[in-house]
Amino acid sequence: MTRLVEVRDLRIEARTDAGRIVEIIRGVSFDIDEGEIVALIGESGSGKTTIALDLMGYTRPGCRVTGGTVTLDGVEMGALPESRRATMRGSLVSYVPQSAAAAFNPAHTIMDQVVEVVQIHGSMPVAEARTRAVGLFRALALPNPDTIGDRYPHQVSGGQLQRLSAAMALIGNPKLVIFDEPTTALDVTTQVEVLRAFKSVMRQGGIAGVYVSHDLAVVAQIADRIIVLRHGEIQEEGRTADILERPQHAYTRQLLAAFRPGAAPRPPRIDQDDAPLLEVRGIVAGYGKADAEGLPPIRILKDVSLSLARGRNLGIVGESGCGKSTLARVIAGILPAARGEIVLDGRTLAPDFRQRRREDLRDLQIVFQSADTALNPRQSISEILGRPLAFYHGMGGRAREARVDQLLDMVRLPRALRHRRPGELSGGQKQRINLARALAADAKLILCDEITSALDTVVAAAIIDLLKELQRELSLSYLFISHDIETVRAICDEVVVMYKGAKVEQLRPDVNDGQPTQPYSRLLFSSVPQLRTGWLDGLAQDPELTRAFAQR
Amino acid sequence: MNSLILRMVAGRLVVALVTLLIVAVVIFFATALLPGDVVQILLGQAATPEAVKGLRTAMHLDQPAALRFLLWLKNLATGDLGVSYVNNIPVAELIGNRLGNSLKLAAVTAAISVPVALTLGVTAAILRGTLVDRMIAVFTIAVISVPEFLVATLAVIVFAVTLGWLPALSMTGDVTTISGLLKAFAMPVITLSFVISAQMIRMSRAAVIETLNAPYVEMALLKGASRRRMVLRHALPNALGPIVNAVALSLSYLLGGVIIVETIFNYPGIAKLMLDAVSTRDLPLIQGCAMIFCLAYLLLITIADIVTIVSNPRLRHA
Amino acid sequence: MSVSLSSTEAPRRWRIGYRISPVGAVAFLVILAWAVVAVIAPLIAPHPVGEIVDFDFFQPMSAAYPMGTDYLGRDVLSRILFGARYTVGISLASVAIACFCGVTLGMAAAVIGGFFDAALSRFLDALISIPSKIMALVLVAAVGSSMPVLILTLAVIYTPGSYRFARALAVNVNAMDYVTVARVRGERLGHLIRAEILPGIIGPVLADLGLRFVFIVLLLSSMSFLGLGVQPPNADWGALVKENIGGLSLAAPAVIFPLIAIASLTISVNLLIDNLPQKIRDRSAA
Amino acid sequence: GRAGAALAAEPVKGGHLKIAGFAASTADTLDPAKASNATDYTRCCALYNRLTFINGAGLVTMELAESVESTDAKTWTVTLRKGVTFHDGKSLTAKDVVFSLKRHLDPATGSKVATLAKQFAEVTATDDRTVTITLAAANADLPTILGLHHFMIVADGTTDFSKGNGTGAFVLKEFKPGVRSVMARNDNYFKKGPYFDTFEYFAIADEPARLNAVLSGDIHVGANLNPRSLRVIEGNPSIAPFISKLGSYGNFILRLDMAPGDKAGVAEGFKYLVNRPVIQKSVLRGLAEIANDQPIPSWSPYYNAELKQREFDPERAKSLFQKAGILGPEIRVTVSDAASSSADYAAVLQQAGGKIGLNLVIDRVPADGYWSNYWLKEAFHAGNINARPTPDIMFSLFYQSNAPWNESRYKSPKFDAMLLEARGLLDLSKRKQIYGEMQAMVANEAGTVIPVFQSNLDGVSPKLKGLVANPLGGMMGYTLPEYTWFGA
Ligand SMILES: Nc1ncnc2c1ncn2[C@@H]1O[C@H](COP(=O)(O)OP(=O)(O)OP(=O)(O)O)[C@@H](O)[C@H]1O
Ligand SMILES: Nc1ncnc2c1ncn2[C@@H]1O[C@H](COP(=O)(O)OP(=O)(O)OP(=O)(O)O)[C@@H](O)[C@H]1O
Ligand SMILES: [Mg+2]
Ligand SMILES: [Mg+2]
Repeated sequence: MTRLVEVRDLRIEARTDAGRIVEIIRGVSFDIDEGEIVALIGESGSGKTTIALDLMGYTRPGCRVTGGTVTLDGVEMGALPESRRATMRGSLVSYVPQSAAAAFNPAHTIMDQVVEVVQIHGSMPVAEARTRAVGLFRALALPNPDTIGDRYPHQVSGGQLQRLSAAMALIGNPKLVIFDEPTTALDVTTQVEVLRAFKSVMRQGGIAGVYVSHDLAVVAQIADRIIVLRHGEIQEEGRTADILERPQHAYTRQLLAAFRPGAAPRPPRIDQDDAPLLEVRGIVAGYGKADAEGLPPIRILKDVSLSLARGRNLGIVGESGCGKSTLARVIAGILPAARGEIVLDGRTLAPDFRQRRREDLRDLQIVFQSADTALNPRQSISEILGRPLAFYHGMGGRAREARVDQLLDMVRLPRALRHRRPGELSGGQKQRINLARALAADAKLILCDEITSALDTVVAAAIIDLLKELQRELSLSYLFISHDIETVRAICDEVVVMYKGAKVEQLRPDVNDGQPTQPYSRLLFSSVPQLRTGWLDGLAQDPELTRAFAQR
Repeated sequence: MNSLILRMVAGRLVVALVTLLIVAVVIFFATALLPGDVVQILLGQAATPEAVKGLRTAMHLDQPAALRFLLWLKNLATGDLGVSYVNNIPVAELIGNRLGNSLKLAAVTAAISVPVALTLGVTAAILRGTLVDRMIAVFTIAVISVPEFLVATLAVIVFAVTLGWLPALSMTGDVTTISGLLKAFAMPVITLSFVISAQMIRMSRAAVIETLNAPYVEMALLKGASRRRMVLRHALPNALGPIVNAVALSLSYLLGGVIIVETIFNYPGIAKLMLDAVSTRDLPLIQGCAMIFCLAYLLLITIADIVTIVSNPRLRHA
Repeated sequence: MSVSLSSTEAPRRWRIGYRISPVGAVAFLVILAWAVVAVIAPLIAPHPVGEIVDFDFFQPMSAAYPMGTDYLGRDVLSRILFGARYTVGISLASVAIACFCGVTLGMAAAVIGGFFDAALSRFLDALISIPSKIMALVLVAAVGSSMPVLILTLAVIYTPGSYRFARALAVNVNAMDYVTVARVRGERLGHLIRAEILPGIIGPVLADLGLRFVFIVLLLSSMSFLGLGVQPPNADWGALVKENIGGLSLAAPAVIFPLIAIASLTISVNLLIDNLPQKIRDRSAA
Repeated sequence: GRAGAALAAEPVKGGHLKIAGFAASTADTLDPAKASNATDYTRCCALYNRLTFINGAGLVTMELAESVESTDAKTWTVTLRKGVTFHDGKSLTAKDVVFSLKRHLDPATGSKVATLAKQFAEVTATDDRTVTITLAAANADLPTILGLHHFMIVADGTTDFSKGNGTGAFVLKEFKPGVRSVMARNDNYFKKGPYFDTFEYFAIADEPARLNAVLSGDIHVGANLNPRSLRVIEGNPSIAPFISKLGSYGNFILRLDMAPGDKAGVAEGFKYLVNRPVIQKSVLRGLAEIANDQPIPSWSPYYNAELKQREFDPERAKSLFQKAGILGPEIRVTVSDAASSSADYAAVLQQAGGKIGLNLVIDRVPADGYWSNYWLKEAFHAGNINARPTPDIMFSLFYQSNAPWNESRYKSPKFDAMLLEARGLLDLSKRKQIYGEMQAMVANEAGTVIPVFQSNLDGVSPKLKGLVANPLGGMMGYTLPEYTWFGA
């Protein structure tokens, strides 16, 4: 096996706008052989994305390489002129960005962007690239693989976009693919298919990979080796099985321990007779200009009803693209429902948030799935977090500053971050800011759309603990949208399983011990990856079920 | 998508008519507010009260203004722009010829300056912060800081008087050869390009820079795109809305705003016609010219608006 | 070495709280110098603005008349110094008004949308379609000529363009998720346009402002020829160029120096805009 | 000298003459009655003829008329020249003359000389070649009046003037108002000439552009150049100056019926305060003659040379103003680009005023509409008067008590009586004496301050021969196309 990547004593630092130096990567060295898949795991903000990008000879604005070398396929990237680097990017090494939402150009169709790599490098005829792209779409379990490429980025769901960006990276037949958290927005069933697709494509092409992830179970399935990072330094490195089964470093052990918090059963309901905080009845909603009956041409939600009691949590799980985010947007009033009723705290809310009262808006906060697009890139973190404080609570001056610091502490972020802009944060850091902003409102109900998907196990566990603690203190309620079924089960009193815009079933801990009965739910639950190498390869799903639900 | 644009164009057409009507009313009454009327101005120093009264009656101007306006509107509905008060020539005839000239000049200027300006603007954006960028900035501002009449006069002094390469005047009426036409157009086109390019250069630079920071441009870089491709294919389409608006605003100047160029190069265009009409209070002619300008402007900005929407799928599918 | 450098530099920057580029600083100084000149012109001008100091005209530069004399034999230097009041003052005031109104309305139209947007857009389209000559003449006839009227006229003439451009920019920003987040928070129009939209369009908007400033400086002189503007014997710089245009073929300083004055001001304004001081967010000690 | 040399050379036929005037607009007309500026006059002079012609020396000669005679200055007999035809082939008859003269009385014509024409009590065709004009009152100047541009002879019954059907030296080929006109030589012309094959006229409103067009050889005549351009012209072999002394002037008008002009001594004070040499040298660059607050120039046969020239005397002005009590408060003078150079005149006045404590504020108003809205209306404002061929016309238009354009509202029954008396006199020396006295009255009593008479500067190609200045206006009284030719 020949060596593909050689990283030696890499040092990268960032400069804040006051000229203060922040060391991001402090002397990292590792190698990757051809066809080998190496996972980078570690704390959110530890420098995984930074290293991954540097493998492509690129550092984000504000950062610069201060030492060390990166050698890719025998050439030292740092010594190359920009034009030569450009010829390598996409053809030799390609990248699946952490935030797919931000990586797609809103002005072009998805297909145009997927085949662009091939166009740039002229490595294959465009027509052939399109066929190949459709093949990849199918392999990645995307719905309507033949036509999804004609849509624009804002017309597909978060998870769909993520898979599309993976297709974009794989289409050019590179020697090395860098996956930066490529399955964070995927439900487990889809994830299984996607991982399989990754593995087969990479095995066929002898493609090496760097797989950045915090999901240890996924890493266990796909990686040959694991590198554990923290604070910009390598903590431990070794074969996947070794790391997972015999971790040496204390931090690695911590990471593993935090994986999948035991589903501590929630105390039984005491306030059974309490009026529900949120009731959603018969929601029909979708996209496009409404027809004569007021119904949208693209109907996403088909008669969804659910209810949530005060101080309780409701989880929503379901396939990527089934309408979870749409449901959250409908409840928040961003996408007014065509039919149905939303009742919060006994009051019927107007379908459009513009007609809602200010208190209602405060009481119901939504955390957008994509933190990248939901944070104003022009505002500093303290402005972003300070605004709801000033707006809802009239906080100003020192009080507000102090509360901002508190919020940062709560989401486990250093206070020094407050001066930065979203562009200067890591993916997981942005996600936490996004959550902290919703917390700042002191709402009664928070709609959490994938709020831990970009977080390592330790931080994610801390965030979950935080949410629980807040709930205990303030009797908050959460509507918890996530693909991470274990986490959902860990904190939710009830779980709604959705499929193609409809509620399949509502799982309650007191019914059937919280186990699913519907076939789709069973498939979903059985697809949760295990922290065991080879689980994926050995996974034998009920063929009948898979067939039934493969027509997405 | 096509149906959306059709719907929008249709809607705009209706709105444009309303806008035109508003403009007509406003201009009519603004002109009425102007001191002096056509008769006084025609008679000039000879405007004794009885002479004024006599001529007014003879020209049927003693009817109430509102009635004359309605009459004018009625004729307009049948496509008749009326007859000039001053020389009894149909307004359409007066405008027709000169509008053609103006459009010719505008088209040539636009054809040259729009691509050049956008190229310069985008180049400046690509090379932001470099010496080239700064040079382009200083140069464009310096160029528009020089008043138009000075650029024109200087061009005449250099190219016509001193070097004798080009004619000092651009009367294209007698020009028959292509090279003659080129010569006649050269100086007005250059002068006008100087005037309108700056806005396009600066605005396209600013708009492109704004989008160059977007993460999808970074992604394009990671796909191996050249700087050119990043700017042209990824940044530019997202900056198109503001850019076409800047272009539309710049081009709208080419009809009504070219008065100085028309005067100095003696080019018989519509801007001077309008000015004449205002100074003689020739209401039908003022209205006619104003309608043309307004129409041209509405046309340009409607195109700009459509491009804005078409270039942004989020708006297009809204 | 680099450590010591950054540690000596850093505190000074923090005190100001802004990072200033040298180009921007020079541009700012030029503008400031002209503003000062505008105020103290009577004290420093060697001659009264209307005084015919020499029977000859278009005199070259000399010790007595450092910038020569104009078409009437008046001292060009003095006229430029006095002209600064009008060019700097009126232009800055009207461009500020035009851009403030245009940009605010443009953002508001983009955010509110619907009927408000359509009505405002059409209204301003109609406004822009009224020839500025008619507008200026009507205004002089109706309210007479005075500085406020002049400033307002110039502002009115340039507001629609500013509006269009700002609206086109704001429409794109308005489609972003973070604006939706702010709206869902219940934010009012004022905050939406100031904090969410404006920062995203400020670059192009300022560039637009810089250009409009140049246009206004030049338009000002046409206004005086329409009788709405600076009254003789005073003249703004554009008018100085215009009245001395006859000296162009004689390469008279009387036409060149006002031009240099205009260019120095307009280029400075635009360079300052391109190199505005940057507020430093990170105030924490290293 | 110039004129003599030009006359000596033998005219050559041929060539295409290009002239650029200073103004053209849609108001351009080929109707002589409506003609209002150099553009119209030049075209009309090429297309039509007058009964009489005022030559370079200011003397009346005959053109279409063979003779214009009267014994009492009241009834005049005009005998027409034989063999004159219009461009359309019709020959000239008395009917055409009657039609052409009577038109001015109809308000619908919009004639510029309706006031002058009012004295035509009767105009009749005695026979084919004789016209009898009976005046309301005796007027010895009728032959001169008939030499005015507006009294050009058009064909009987003409209503559409866009064809330019006259008896003149050129035949119209193309006419686009505000754009240009092209004419060709009239080969049936009753006089010698013209010499050019064709002649094109248009306007370049921008003065530097007009000058540059002559310099670059694009045109042969650039009319009405700025005196300041003399410096460029003089050093340049491709252009020659053509200067015409005219009786036109720019003035300041103090209405005697409004403050501050209604106070005794104020108008007189301004007459002392205006620094004529500065205006002559600085504003008009020497292309001017110092005037003496009265409208008759020194080259007029009626000029009163005895009248003492008023000098610049600010101290005297100061004491007059002090007496009138106008020092201190703001005094507004309305000027405009419509009255050419008036802002500069005012600047000179303001500067002198500032030294004696006069707070003169200049109010520049739009050129657009100046004549109908400000002129004659403001208390203190600028005017601009074109030369008139006789003192009678001048005085009756601007100084007679009930004159329509009595700028300063000068009212003097004595003056009115003298005007009437002189008008009827056929005796030249007697008229000269009365007019001389009237000049003194205007200079001392009227509210008009007339600093200088302006000369006209045309820039012409050195090729152009046969130029003779004419007091009626620049470009040889606008007849340049007919009388000049291209030399070698
Ligand atoms: N421009 C910048 N200025 C200062 N610090 C920066 C800048 N860009 C990134 N950082 C910091 O660098 C660190 C590494 O960022 P990176 O994106 O590589 O983290 P990551 O390991 O990918 O984290 P995550 O899992 O959350 O995506 C973070 O702590 C981040 O805050
Ligand atoms: N603006 C739009 N126009 C048309 N279709 C859209 C639009 N936005 C989303 N969709 C479609 O609606 C469906 C539901 O999207 P939604 O974002 O609610 O999915 P999701 O359940 O949140 O999925 P994920 O887990 O991948 O985020 C998807 O199939 C998506 O393609
Ligand atoms: Mg990352
Ligand atoms: Mg989603």
